[in-house]
Amino acid sequence: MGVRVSTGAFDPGAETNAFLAAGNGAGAAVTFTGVVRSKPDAPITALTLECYPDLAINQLTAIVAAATERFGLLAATVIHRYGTLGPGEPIVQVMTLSPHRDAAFKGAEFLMDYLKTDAPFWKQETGPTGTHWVEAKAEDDVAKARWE
Amino acid sequence: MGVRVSTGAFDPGAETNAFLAAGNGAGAAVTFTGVVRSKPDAPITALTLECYPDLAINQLTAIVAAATERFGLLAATVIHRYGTLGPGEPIVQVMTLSPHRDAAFKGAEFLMDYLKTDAPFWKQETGPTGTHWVEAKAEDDVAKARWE
Amino acid sequence: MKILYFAWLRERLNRGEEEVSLPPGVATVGDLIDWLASRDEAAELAFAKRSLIKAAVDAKLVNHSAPIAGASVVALFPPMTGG
Amino acid sequence: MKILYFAWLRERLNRGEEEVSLPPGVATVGDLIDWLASRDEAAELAFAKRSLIKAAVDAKLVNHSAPIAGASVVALFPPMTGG
Repeated sequence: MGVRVSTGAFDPGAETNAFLAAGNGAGAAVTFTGVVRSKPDAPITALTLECYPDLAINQLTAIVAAATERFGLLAATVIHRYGTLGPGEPIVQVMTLSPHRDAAFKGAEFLMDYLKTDAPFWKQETGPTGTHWVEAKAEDDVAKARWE
Repeated sequence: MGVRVSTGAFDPGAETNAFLAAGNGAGAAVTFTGVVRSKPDAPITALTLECYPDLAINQLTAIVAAATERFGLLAATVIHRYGTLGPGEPIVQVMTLSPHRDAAFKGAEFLMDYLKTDAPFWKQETGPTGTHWVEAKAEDDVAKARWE
Repeated sequence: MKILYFAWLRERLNRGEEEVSLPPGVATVGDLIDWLASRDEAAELAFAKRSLIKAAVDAKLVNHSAPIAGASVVALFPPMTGG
Repeated sequence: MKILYFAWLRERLNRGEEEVSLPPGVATVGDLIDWLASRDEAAELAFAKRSLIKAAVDAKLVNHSAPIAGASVVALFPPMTGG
């Protein structure tokens, strides 16, 4: 179980391999990686994430503990970057390990759904027309609510 | 979109990184990795997978096409090993890429559920008490049925 | 026509493949299984639970009612346990 | 007491943090927001939609009715958009 919040870049594949190496004996691992998206119709030149690290660590630790208990995970890790990132750069990675695939999938979805609404990061997109704060999405509240 | 069936080992993290690199511009990637499980109460010394490669390629290609269309995936890849593997070795990896996390998760789960019952691999476990064929699980049929 | 066997079906029949010349009246996968099972006691035993036998004709998954006329390869095997 | 501001709340208030001495009667997060909003027009505008203001007391997420007596750090911010 681990939580990392940092301005430094991370290597998604290396993180998955390290996570798998620590979990010898488990059957199913799920990795979710979120990268800076750039749509042809709405190109993004940069994504800046603001963070309140003390609260982020507390919130992510609580979310990881909740997922671990609820789905009987053998391990769960959340890595979240902040600072300014370019298109295609990894922002967030969630990894879960379980004897069975269903729990690994559900655990990773749960982590992502909670993280979207409950972890203190704020996204600001920069494109050709300027910079704006990304608004919180109602669908993210809906996604979280299905676990309650 | 890709399907690979091989006796050669694969590197889970390197595969994820290659998959991510090809998908620049997408937001959400899910990787599922299945590894040879060894439980303390039922240790496995080896897992041997038998395969019918011609049919495996056809079936996996059809499953990947179905997932891609159904969930609007931007990319999906299945890698499946056969031959004899040791505990902790990766057997299977499924990767999906989508603009949104929900489709990436659902696509990966769909691929795994279909692959479990519809791809021509047969598992044989070797432990301290000998070698036996793994029986098909009713729960795998149930998992597949939820998509129908 | 070439017949392939996999997993415990291969073991119980003690062969991974064989060439067969079909007798008249063997039109479907089901007919083929009936005929193969009739050849000796080991085969009768191996094919005893018909519902456990899955089939592919020329590397396409089919059910027991599928025709086999003109097929090059028919594969017979137990339920799949991949992933 | 130290107050932290994040994202557009920080921008609209034109500060990331400040030290405040609370007047009597400011007991909860909600009271604090009311008092901060009353100090000038920019603050009144920034805090206009109370339901958009989230809070943490000493790095624990709380709601507006939470007490702030004895807290070292209160953080105020818009809805979170991580992940």
